[in-house]
Amino acid sequence: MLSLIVVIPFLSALLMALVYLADTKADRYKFYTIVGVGAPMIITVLSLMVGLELVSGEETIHNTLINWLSVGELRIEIAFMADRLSAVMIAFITFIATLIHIYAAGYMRGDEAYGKFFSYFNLFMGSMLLLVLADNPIMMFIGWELVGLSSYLLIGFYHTKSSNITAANKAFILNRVGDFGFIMGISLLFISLEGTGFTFESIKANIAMIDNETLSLIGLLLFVGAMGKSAQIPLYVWLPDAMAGPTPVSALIHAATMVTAGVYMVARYSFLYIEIPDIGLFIAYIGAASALFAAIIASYQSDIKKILAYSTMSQLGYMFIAVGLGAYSSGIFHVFTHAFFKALLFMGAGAIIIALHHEQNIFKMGKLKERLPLVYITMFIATLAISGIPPFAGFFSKDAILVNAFASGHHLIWAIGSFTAFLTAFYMFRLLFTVFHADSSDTKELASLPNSMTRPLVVLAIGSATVGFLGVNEAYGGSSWFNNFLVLPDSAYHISHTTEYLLGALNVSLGLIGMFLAYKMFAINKLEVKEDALYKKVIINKFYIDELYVFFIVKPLLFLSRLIANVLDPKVFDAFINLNVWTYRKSAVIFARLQNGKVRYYALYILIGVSSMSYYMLFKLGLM
Amino acid sequence: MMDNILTNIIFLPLFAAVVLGVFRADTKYLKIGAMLSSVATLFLVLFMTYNFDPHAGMQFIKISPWIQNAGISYFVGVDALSLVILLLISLLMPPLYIYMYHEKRKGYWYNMMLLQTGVSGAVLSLDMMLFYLFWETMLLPIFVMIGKYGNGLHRYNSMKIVLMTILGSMSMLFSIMYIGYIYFETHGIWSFALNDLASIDFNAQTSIWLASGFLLAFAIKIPLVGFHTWMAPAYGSAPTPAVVIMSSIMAKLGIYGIWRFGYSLFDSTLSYYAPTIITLALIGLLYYAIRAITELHLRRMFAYSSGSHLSLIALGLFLGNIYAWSGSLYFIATHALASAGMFIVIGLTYKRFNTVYLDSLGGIASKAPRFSFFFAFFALSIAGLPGTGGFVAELLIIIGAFKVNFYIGVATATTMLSAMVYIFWMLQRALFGTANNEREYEDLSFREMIMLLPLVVLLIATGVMPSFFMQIFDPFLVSTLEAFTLNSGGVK
Amino acid sequence: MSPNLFFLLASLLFSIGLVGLVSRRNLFVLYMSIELMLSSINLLLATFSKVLGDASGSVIALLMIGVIAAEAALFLAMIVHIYRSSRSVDSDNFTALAQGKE
Amino acid sequence: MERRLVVQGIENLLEISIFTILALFMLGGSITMIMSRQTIFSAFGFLVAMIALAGIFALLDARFLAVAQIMVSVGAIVVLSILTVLTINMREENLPYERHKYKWMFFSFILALPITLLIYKSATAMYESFKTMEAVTSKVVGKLLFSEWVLAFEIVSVLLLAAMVGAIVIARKEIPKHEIPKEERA
Amino acid sequence: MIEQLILTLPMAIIVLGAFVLLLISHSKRFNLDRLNLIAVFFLILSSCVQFIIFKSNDIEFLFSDVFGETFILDTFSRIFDLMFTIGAILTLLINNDYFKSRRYFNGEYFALILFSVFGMMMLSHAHELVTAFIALEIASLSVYALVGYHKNNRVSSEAMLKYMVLGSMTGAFFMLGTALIYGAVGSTNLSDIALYTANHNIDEMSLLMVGASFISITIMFKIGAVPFHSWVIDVYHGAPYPITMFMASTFKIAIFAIALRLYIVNFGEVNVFWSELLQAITILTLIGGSWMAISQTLVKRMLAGSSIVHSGYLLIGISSLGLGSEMAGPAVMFYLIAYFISAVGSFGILSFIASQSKTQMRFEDFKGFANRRPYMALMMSIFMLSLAGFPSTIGFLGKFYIFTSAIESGQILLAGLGILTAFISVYYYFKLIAMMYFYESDEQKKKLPIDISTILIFAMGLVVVWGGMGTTLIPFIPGADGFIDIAQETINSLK
Repeated sequence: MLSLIVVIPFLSALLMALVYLADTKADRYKFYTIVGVGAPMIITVLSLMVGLELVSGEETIHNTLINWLSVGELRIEIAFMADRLSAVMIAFITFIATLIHIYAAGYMRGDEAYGKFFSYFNLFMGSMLLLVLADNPIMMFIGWELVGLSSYLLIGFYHTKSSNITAANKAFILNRVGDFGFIMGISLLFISLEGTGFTFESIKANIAMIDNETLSLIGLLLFVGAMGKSAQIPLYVWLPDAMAGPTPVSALIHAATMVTAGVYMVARYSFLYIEIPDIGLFIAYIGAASALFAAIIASYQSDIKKILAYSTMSQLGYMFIAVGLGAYSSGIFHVFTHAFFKALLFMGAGAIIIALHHEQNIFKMGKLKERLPLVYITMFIATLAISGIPPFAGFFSKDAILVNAFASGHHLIWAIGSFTAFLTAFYMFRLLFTVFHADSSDTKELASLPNSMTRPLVVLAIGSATVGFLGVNEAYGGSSWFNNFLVLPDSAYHISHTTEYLLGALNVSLGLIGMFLAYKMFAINKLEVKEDALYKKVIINKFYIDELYVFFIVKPLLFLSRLIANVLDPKVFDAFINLNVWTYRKSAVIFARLQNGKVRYYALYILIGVSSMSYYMLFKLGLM
Repeated sequence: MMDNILTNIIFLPLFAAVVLGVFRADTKYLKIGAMLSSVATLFLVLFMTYNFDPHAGMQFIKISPWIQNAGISYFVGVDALSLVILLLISLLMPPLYIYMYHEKRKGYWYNMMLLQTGVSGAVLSLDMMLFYLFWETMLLPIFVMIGKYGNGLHRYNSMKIVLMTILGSMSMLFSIMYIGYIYFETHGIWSFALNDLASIDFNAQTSIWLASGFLLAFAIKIPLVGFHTWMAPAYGSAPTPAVVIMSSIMAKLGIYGIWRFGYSLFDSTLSYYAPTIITLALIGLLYYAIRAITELHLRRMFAYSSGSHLSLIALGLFLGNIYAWSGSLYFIATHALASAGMFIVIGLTYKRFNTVYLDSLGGIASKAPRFSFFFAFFALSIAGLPGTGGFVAELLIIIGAFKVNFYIGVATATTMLSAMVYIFWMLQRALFGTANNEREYEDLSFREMIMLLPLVVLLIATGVMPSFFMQIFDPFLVSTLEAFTLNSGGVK
Repeated sequence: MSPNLFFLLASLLFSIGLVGLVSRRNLFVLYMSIELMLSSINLLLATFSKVLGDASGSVIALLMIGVIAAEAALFLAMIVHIYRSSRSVDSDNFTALAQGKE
Repeated sequence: MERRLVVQGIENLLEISIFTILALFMLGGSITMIMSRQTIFSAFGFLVAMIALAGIFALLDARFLAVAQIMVSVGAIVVLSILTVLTINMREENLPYERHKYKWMFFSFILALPITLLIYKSATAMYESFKTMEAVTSKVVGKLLFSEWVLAFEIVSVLLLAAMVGAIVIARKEIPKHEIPKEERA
Repeated sequence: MIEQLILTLPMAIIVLGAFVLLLISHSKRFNLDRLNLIAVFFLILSSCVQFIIFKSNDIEFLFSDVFGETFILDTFSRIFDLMFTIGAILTLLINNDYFKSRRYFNGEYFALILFSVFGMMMLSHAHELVTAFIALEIASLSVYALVGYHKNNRVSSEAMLKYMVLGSMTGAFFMLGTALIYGAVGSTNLSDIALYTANHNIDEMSLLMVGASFISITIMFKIGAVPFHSWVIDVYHGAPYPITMFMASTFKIAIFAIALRLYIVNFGEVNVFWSELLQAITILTLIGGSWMAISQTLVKRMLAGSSIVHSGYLLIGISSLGLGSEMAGPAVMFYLIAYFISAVGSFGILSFIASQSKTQMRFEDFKGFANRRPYMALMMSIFMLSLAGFPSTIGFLGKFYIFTSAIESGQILLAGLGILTAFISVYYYFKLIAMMYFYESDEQKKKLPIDISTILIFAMGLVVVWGGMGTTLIPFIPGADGFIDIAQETINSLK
C-alpha cells in the first residue's frame, strides 16, 4: 500500500508524459484531468487508510519495493516507512494536493501544455511522497532532489518568458546548494555508521556511536539542505522569484508542501538533533532571523504572490524556531496548519489573479469584497488564521511555538517571534484590505471563475478554521492530541498555564494591533509603497540581497570562467604547449637555414664534424 | 561459438567494412551493412553478457600466438570492467547509425566501423601490444572524421588531438617496451601478456617511472586538467558520431587503462601518484565546470562538462574504496549514455538550426516539445538528476570520498553544484525564451525518437535499479580491491 | 731516416686538400683538392708499405690510382657539363636547392 | 767500418735532403694549388705536387708505384685536367671572385689541424722506423696483383667502365631526340 | 670450380646486363620500354639465381685459394643482394611510366643502375677493405651520374655536384681509414682485422681505432647522419624521382651491408670505444633530422629529412650493438627491411604521381588527393603510417625492436629520444595524410590504371601491413615473424 502511494503518482506522471509527448498538439483535457486528478485522489484515500492504520495502533508500517543499491556496506532498498510523523505528513499533503489538483484543473484549463502541467504536478507529488515516506536517508535524498526538479519544471512552466526560467534556475540551483550540504551530511553519517545499516531506524539505534563533534557537523550539514529547501537565510532568495510559476504551483509547492520538507527533515532526524542542542539553537536563530526578515520585506511588497511568498518564508522561520528548540511536534503542527491556510491564501490569490486577468499588483486592485464574495470570505478566514487570531488554526500552532520559545529561555527568539507575529498580522491584513476593501478605479469586467477553483477554497477555509483544534494543548483545555500522536522526542519545557495565557493574550493582541494598523493605513485610502526614504528603498529592494549574491557569487564565477576561457586555457596551458612547439619549429627553421645550398658550407659542416671527432679521439686515445 | 565470440565481436565491424569496401557498396547498402554489423555485434555482446559469470573473473579468453619473436600474442578476454565498456560501445553504435541515416559520404561509415573495431579491441585485449595496436588504431578514424567531416578549425584540431594523444601513447609504448624487456630479462622470453607482466616485481623507482608513462597516456585521454587543451577544440570540431564515441567511450578508455593496466602492473605505485591525481581531478572537476559556464558553443560546453565528469571518475578510481570504485565504474556507463544522448541531441540541433551557439538558439521548448524533452532530459542526466544513473554514481563517489577524507569529500561533493550552473543556464538559453518565428522548429521525427529512446530508457533504468546493473561488476570490484589492498595497504 | 716525416707530409697534404675543399669555390680547385687528398693517402700507403715491409701497400696505392682516375673522369665530365650549361665554375652559384628556395 | 758509417751518413743526408726538396715541392705545389686564383696556376701547382709525389714514391722504394704515378696521375689525370681547363677556356670574369678566401682557409685549417694531428700522432705512435726490405719491383707487384688483389683489380676495371659511361653520359652534348618538356625543377 | 663460379653468377649476370644495355642503348630498335624490360630481365634473372643458390652454405669464401679471403658468401650478403636486386627491380618497374614521361632517359641509364647494383652487391660480399672501397665507389659513381642524369635541369646538375664533391670528400676518409688500418694490421683483410682486434688490448690499437673511425665517417655520410647530413635533402630533391627512390631505399641500405659487417664482426671487440661518439651522433641525427623534416614544404624533401631520422633510429640500433645488446643486430636488420619496404613504397608513389604531372609536389599539392585517387592515397597513408611507426605496420615493429635493443643496452635516454622523435615524426607524416584526406578536390576521380607500377605499389602496401601484423599463415610470404627470422638469421650468419 505504501509503495502504491509513492508509485502511483510517478506512474501517472509517466503515463501523461508519454501521452503528451506522443502528440503535443492534441487536446486531451478529459484524459489529463481524470488521470492527473484521479491519481492524487486515490493516494489520498490510501494515505488516509495508512493514517487510520497508525491511529489504530500500528507503530510503523514498512514496505520494501526492490533492492536499489548494494555496494559494500551501503545496502539501500527502495523501501518505505510510515510512522506517525510521515503519516501526518502524507495525510495533509495528499489531501491538500488533491484540492490543489482540482483547483488547477480549472486554473490551467485552456493552457496548451495542460498535460505537461499535470505530468509535472504528479511527478512532484510522487517525489514529495517519496521524500516523506523514505525509510532511509538516500531515498529521502532522492525524493528531496526530485522535489527540487519538479519545482524547477513548474516554476519555469511558462518558459517563453526568460525571467521565469531565471527564477526556476535560481530555485533549483539554490536548492542544490542546500542539497550539497545535505548529501555531505548523509555521506558523513553513513561513513560514521558504516556497517550498521542505513535506515532511519538503524541510524536511530546506533546514533550513539558517533562522537558529538561529527554529529554536530552532520546536523549542520543536513540543516544546510533544509535551508535551501525551506528558504531560510541565506538560501531563501529563490522563493519570492518562484512565484513565477502558475499559482497552483505556488500554492502546492511553495506554500504547503515542498518548502516544509526542511522542517520535516529536521523532525525526521530529531533523534539526531536532540543530541546536539547547540546546532538546534543555531537553527532556531536562523529561523527567527528568517521570520523577521521575511516579514519586514513582506510589509513593503506590492505583488500579491510575493507577499504570500515572504509570508511563507516567515512562517517557515517559525517552524524552524520550533524544531530548533526541540519542539518538533509544535513545528510539525505549524506545518500542518500552515498548509491549510497558506494553500488557501495562494489559491485565493490565484482566483483573484485569474479574475483580474493576470493582475498581480495589489495596489491596482480594490473593492473586490462585493465582486468576489466567496474568495473574500475564505481569504479572510485564512488571514485570520495566519495572523494567529483564535480560534483559527494558526493561533494554536503559532502560540505553541512562541510559548516553547519563551519557555526554553531564549527570550530573544521569543521576542523576535512575537514581533514577527505582529508584522504578520499587519502585512496580511494590508493585503486583504488593499485588495478587497480599498477603492479602485478599475471597473473591468471580471473573468468568471470555474467551480473547480472555488470549491476547494471552501474546503480549505473550513480546514483553516478547524484543524487547529487537533493540537489544542492542556492550557487551552485540549489534550495535545496531535503532539502525542506524533511521538517525537520533544524537549520538555515546563511553563505555568498563567504564563501561557499571558503569552497567548500578548500574541492575539499583537495580531489585533497589526490588523488595526493595516486597516487604518490601507483599508480606506491605500498608500502605495514608494521608495521615498532610504529604509524603504532598502526594504522594497529586499535589502539588496539578490544583488549581493550576484556580486559575490555570480560575478566571480563568471569572471573565473572568462579568466579560464581567455587566460588560463589559451595563455597558460595551450601557451605552454605552443611555446614548446614554437621553440621546436624555430630551432628547426634555424637549423634548416644552415642548408643554404652552398657546397662549401656543407663541406664545412662535415669538416667540423670530423674535426670534433678527431679532437675527441685525440684525447680519448691519449695521443695528446 | 563461445570460444571465438570475442574475436567475432571485435572484428565483425571491420569485416563488414572490408566486405563493403571490396564490393564498393553504394551508400544504401553501406548503410544497411553497417547497421547490420552493429546490431549483430550488439546481439553477440548481449549473448555473451547473458553467459557472463560475474564471479569468474576473466572469461571467454582466447590466446593464440601472433608475433612470436616479439612475444606479442593475440590475447583477448573479458571481465566485468571490459564488459561494461564493451556493452556501451555496442549499445551506442546502432543509435549512431540511425543518426547517420542520411549520411551520403561513404568514408563516414567506414570510419565508424573501423572505430568500433578499434574501441572494442582496445577494451578486450589483454596483451599490452595488442592493446597498444587498438589504442592507436582507434585514433585514426577519429583523426579522419574530425579532419575531414568536422567543422570550424577542424584540420588543425584533428592534428592537435592526434599529436597530443600520440604523445601520450608513445610514452605508454615506452613503458610497455621497458616492462616487456624486464620480463624478457628475468624469464628469457618475450611476452606482453598482461598476466605475465603483472607477475614482475619492479623496484620502486623504476615502477614510478614506468607508471608515469602509462599515466601520461591516460591523463591525456581522459583528460585531466593541464592535459586538456585538445579537448574542447576537438569536441567542438568533430562531427557528432565521432564526438559521441570520443566522450562516451574513448575518454573512458583512459580510466579503463589505469584500471586494467595500472592496477595490474603497478598497484602500489599508483598510491604514490594518487595524491597528485586526486588533486588534479578535483581541480578539473571545478575547472571544467566553471569554464563551461561562459561557453556558448554547445559541443564545447559539453566537452568541458565531459572533462569535469571524467575528472570525477578518475577521482573515484584513485580514491580506492569500494564505493568510489563502484561509483566510477557505474559513472563510466551512465555518463557514456547520457553524454551520447546529449551529443546526439546537439547534433540534431545543428541539423535543424545550423548552429550550436547558445546565443542564436532559444524558444525551442514552445515549438518542439519532444525535442526539448530529450534535450533537457539528457542535459539533466548529465547533471546527475536523481532517477538517472548518474546520480547513483555521483552519490557513490561522494560517499567514497568521504570515506577517505572529509575535505576530499567536501571537494567531491561540489560536483552536485558544478554541473548545475552551466546546465541550467544552458537550458534556459537553448530551449526557453521566445521562439523566433522566422525559423522552422521541426520536432523530433519517429526515427530520431527511436534512436534516443533506448538511451532514455537505459538512463532511467540505471537510475531506478542500479543494483540490477551493478551485479555485473560487483564481484570484480570486490576482488580487485582486495588484491589491491593486499598489495599496497590501501590508498592514502 | 724515420717514417715520421713521411707521415707528417701525408697528413699535411691531406689537410691541405681538406682546406682547399672547404675554402675554395672554384670547382677545379675542389676537384684537385680531392685528388690531392687521395694522393696523400697513396703516400701514406706507400709509407706503411715500407714500414711494414709488405708490398701490398704499394699494390693498394696502385689500385687507388685507378680509383683516382675514375673519379677524375666523372669529375671533369661534370665540370664540363656544368660550365657548359651555366658558364660558371663557382660552386656558390649553385644554390637552387637551398632551404626555402624550392 | 767507419767508412760504412760515413757512407750511410751521407746516404741518410742525401735521402733527407732529397726528401726535403720533394716535400717542399709537394707542399709548395699543393699550397699554390689551393691559393691561386687562376685555375691554370692551380693546375700547375698540382702537377708539381704530383710529380714530387712520384719522387717520394721512388724514395720509398716503390718504384713501380712511382712510375705509375708519373704515368697515370701526372701523365693522364693532371694533364687531362689541364687540358680541360684550357678547353673550357675560362675567361677571367667567369672565375669566382673569392673575397674571404684566406679567412676561410685559416679557419678551415684550424679545423683540419686535429685531423692532421690525429693521423700523424697515431701513425708515429706505432712506428718508429722503416723495415729494411727489398724495393717493390714490378715483379712483386705483378705477383700480388694477380693473386691476392686480383678481385680488387678486376673490379677497378668495372669502376673505370662505370665512371667512363657516367662521364660520357654527363659530358656529352646531347641533341634532344624529341622535344623536351618544359623545364621542370624536380 | 664450376660450382664456385655459379655462386658468382648473380653478379656476373648484372655486369653482363650492364654491358648488353650499353651495347644496345643506341640501337633504334629498342625503345625505353624495352630497355627497361631488358634491365629488369637481367635483374630478375640474377635474383632467381640468388634464390636458387641461397641455401648453399658449404663455401664460405669464393676462390679462397686465389683471392684469399676477400669475397665472402654468407647469408648476410645474400640477403642484401636480394634486397638490392629487388630494390632495383621495383625502382625500374614502378617508374616505368616516369621514364616514358621524361625524355632524357636512355639505355645508359639502365646500365648505370645495373653497375650501381653490382657495386652494392660487391660491397655486401666484400671481405676486404680496399675491395669494399672500390665497390662503394662503383656504386657511388654510378649514382652520381644518375643523380645528374637530367642534364637540362639545373637542380639535377647541382645535386650531382654536391653529392659528388661531398661524396668524394668523405670517400677519401674511407680510404684514409683503410690506409691507417693497413698500417696497423698489415693487411686490409677483414679476417686479419678481426684477429687483430681480438688479440690486442684497446690501448695498443689506437691506429686501428683512428682508421676505423675515419671509415665510419664515410658510413655516417652515406646514411646521412648529422653533421654529415647536409647533402641528403638537396640531393634527394635534385635527383630525378626514380633515383631518389633508388637512393633512399636501395643505396641507403647498401652502406649498412658493410657497416654491419664491420661493426659486428671486425670491430666487435672494440665497439664500446666509440659508443659515446656514436651516441652523440645519434642524438644529433635524431634531433637534426626531425628538424630538417618538419621545416620542409616539399614532400620529397620531407621524406629526405625523415630518412635522416630513420638513420638516427638505425644508429640507435648500432650504438646498442656496440654496448652488447643481443637483439640489436636483428633489430637493425629488421629496421632496414622495414624502412626499405616503406621507402620504396612512399617514393614509388611520389614518382608515380610525378610521372603524371609536371608540378612539384608540395604538401599543398596533395590536397584532395584522396578524392582524386582514393587507392593511391590509401597506400600512401599506409606507407606514412609505417614510416611513422604506427602499430600494425612493419615500421612499428622496426621501431619496437630498435627501442627494445636500446633499452637492453641500457641506453634509456636514447630510446626516450627515439620515442620523442618518433612522436614528432607523426606530425609531418600525418600532415601529408591530412592533406590528402581533409580537402575536397574539384577534379574528377581518375580511374586507377591497373599496370605494373600500381600493382607493385599495392603489393608493397600489403607487405607493409603484412609485415607488421602478418603471421606465418601464408607459406613463402614472410609475415612479421618471418622478417625478424630473416633478420636474425642474417645477423647470425655474420658471426
